[in-house]
Amino acid sequence: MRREIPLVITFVVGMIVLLARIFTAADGGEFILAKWAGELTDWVIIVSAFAVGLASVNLFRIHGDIVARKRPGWINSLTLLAAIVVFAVIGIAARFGAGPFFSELNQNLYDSIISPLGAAMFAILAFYIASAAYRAFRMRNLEASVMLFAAILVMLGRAPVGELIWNQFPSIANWLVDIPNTVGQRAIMIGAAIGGFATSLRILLGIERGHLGGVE
Amino acid sequence: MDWKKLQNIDRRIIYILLILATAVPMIRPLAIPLSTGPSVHKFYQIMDAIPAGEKVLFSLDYAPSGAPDVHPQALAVMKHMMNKGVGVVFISFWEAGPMFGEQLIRAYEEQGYEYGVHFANLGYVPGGESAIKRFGEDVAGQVSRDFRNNPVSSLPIMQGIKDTRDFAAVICFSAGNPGVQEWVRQVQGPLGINLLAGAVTVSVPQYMPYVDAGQVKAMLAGLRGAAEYETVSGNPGPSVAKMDAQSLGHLIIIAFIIVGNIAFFMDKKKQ
Amino acid sequence: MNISTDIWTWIAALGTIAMFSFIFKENPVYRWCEHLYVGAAAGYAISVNAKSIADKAWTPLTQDGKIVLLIPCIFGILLYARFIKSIAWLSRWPMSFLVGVGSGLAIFGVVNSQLLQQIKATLLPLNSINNIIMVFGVLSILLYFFFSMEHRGAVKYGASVGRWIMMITFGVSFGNVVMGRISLLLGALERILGDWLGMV
Amino acid sequence: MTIMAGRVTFLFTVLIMGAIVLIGVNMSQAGKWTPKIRRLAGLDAVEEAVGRATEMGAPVHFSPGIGNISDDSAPQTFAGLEVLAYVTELTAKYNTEIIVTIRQPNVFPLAQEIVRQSYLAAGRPDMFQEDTVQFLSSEQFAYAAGVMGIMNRRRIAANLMMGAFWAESLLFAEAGAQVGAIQVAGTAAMAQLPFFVAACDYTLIGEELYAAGAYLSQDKVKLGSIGSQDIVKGITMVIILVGSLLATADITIIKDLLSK
Repeated sequence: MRREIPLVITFVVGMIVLLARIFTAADGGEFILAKWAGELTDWVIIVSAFAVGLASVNLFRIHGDIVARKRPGWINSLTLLAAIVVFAVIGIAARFGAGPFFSELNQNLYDSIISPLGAAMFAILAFYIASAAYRAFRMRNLEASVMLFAAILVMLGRAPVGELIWNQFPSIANWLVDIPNTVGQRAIMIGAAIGGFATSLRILLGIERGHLGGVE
Repeated sequence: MDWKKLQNIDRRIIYILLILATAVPMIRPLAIPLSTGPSVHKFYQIMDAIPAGEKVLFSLDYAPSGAPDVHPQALAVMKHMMNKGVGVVFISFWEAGPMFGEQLIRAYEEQGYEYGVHFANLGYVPGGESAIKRFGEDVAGQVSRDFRNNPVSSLPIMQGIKDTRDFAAVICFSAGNPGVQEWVRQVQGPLGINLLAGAVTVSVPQYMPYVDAGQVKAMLAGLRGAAEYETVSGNPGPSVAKMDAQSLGHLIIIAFIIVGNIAFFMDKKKQ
Repeated sequence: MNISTDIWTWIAALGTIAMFSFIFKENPVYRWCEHLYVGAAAGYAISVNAKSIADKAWTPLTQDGKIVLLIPCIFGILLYARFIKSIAWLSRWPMSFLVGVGSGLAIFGVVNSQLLQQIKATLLPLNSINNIIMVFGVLSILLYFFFSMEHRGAVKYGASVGRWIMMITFGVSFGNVVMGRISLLLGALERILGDWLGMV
Repeated sequence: MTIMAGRVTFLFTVLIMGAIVLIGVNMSQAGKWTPKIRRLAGLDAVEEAVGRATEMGAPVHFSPGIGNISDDSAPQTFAGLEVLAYVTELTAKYNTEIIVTIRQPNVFPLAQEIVRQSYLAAGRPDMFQEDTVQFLSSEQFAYAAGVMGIMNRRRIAANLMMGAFWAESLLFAEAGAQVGAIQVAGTAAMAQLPFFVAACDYTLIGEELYAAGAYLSQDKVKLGSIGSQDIVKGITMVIILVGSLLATADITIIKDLLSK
């Protein structure tokens, strides 16, 4: 029982979702499988919502422990825990209609903390793309050199200043993006699709069980 | 010279130079000439041919993370539409979208343009692809109150709008999914709307097939697309200034690659 | 210069600078902001998900009598069974549910849009240099991905051509996104130089 | 009930590929066919990385990516978790700490269970701690900020990233390089491969990620599956070659079949 039921659940819901994308009602009306598949995707949202609570328990345990034992950096952990509580309470108040004060505060907190900190982390990529290029693009061997020249040609073709140097850079860059780039993307995608299919199939059919953490 | 050391140059020097190379031209633009591509010209011509008094729909499908690449496009097209007297309606299928709609409106409200007449923000509709489909077929049926909580039926700009075919053009400013692909699949295909796209740079190759097939009439590509649009419409603005920063940023990175390789070869020769 | 007087703008600008400081050196200010950010995002996620449980499960269950929604709610609660040793095994039910939906969706997604569409797009008439590069390029890379045979002889030659083409692809993609990434930096600089300091 | 327009080929493709994979797996399990996997430098590097972490007395960081288990990115996440099981046993053997960071709440219980079981299998259940598997944040860049902080403060010696990644790929790879960690990455996310290739010591490209579990565990089911995948690839190559030759002669029969 303990082993079989999870495998049956996986198989049944997986097949419903898959078959709903292949078959349809003969008369063009509403199709029962499509309805169930839609229902199941809603269920995923619900179950995932519960999982957020579970994962948050982990945050509370790890950082609660640090605060309780006054380990180094406990002030940071305390900040983290306080932020969870404050954002959760204000967010819930705002979302469940506690009035415009909470809605506005929630929006301001999002706009001035979560959103700019996220944008700043994302923007760090500009620095890292520069240092990665500096470190990695050395003509160590043929492969590395090919990669380096392709990257430089495309950069010169994209920046307005490239055109000032030589007006053919943009068309070279376009060709590189359209042809060799597409070739690589396509082939890697085909290979990965075959691998992804086999992995999903083994799980769907219960041949692979490791993802459930082994068998007790 | 110590070539080894130059090969492993402190990366912080790269970072500081990159900040300088991008911040300085933002404060003092250099006006490096910018050529404009056929795709942007086509985009401009389509938008410019829309007569005053008509309305267009902006689907603002991006979040703060992708905004630096896409929002400037919306700004540039918005300016063009306001100058022409074409009404703009905003909708979003991303939670953060309506905030950008408000940002676009703010400057014009200060100049005396009127909410509900020249523009309206219909807010966010959850539900991704299926929401886009339903909204495409029945605008008023999906959104009864706008982002500012006015009944949509009370807005003068929304009079006579039943489905998305009633807009002279629909422009999806998109940083991913749901976005251009969903608009093509669910609305452009079935209804044949006049669909244009503003895309983040990374998505451009992915959307090219739709442009080739004519499902997307024209596309702006990233920040450069915005800068070209500003140039074509004769109002060089913030995006054009940013292109100077782009040029210097690219040059700095290329210069570092070259320096790194010189150091690499000189070091090898010495050994 | 025209420095902002809005407190939220100040918070956003100082937060941006704190995050940027990481690239120079991990430091106490970054560490504090990192913890604040992780906590804030977690709290925000809790509120968003509480709302979706209310909208997607509770309201339809209690108001429209949609009893079937009890199943996902029970699944959701079973996730917590792992904290009680004797019934911990029950927490595998919701996991196998999620995994089932995922593998069903993935089979459709990868086979339809990645495999079939990409194969179809590669069936080109061999009448131009570009098309020939396209077809034989794809074939040589696929050759590289053969795992169950050693790369020897003609296979080795074909597979190494495949590797070179992949390297060009990576170089091109790398160069192609530099502009997008610098745009992000410009967006953050605008927040500091423009919104906050009023210099732009 | 009828087949949707344009899905006939899809149905037959799934049936044929499914049959090939199942036959391969069965033959391999029965010992009739044992495909051997060629050497993959990136995977040999995994053991090297764990070994170096042991020498330096510093922890190993592992991320199964930021994809979910209930959408299109699921197969990559599963492949990453397969590698996690192997790496955990390896760290148990070497008595080295592993830190697993998680972005998806759904993936968190799975990863925790896998690590717990792997420690058990290696006879070291005592090594499992509450903070071995850490959920950080479901917000992409908050997760990234947390991971970068951990890599720096814990001075990790090895950084293993296997699964579906988005823009944070380069953030991790550069932050890892900054602390001098050996880095092995694997992903089928096309857009991120260039950054891993440029910034990591070894990168598993696309399908190599799916071969990783089989290569590391030498499990018969997985090996049979890899062998079958090669057969499917061979058939694909023939279809592409014949299809293009026919297209050159203006015969579009294969292309039309694929559109059915």
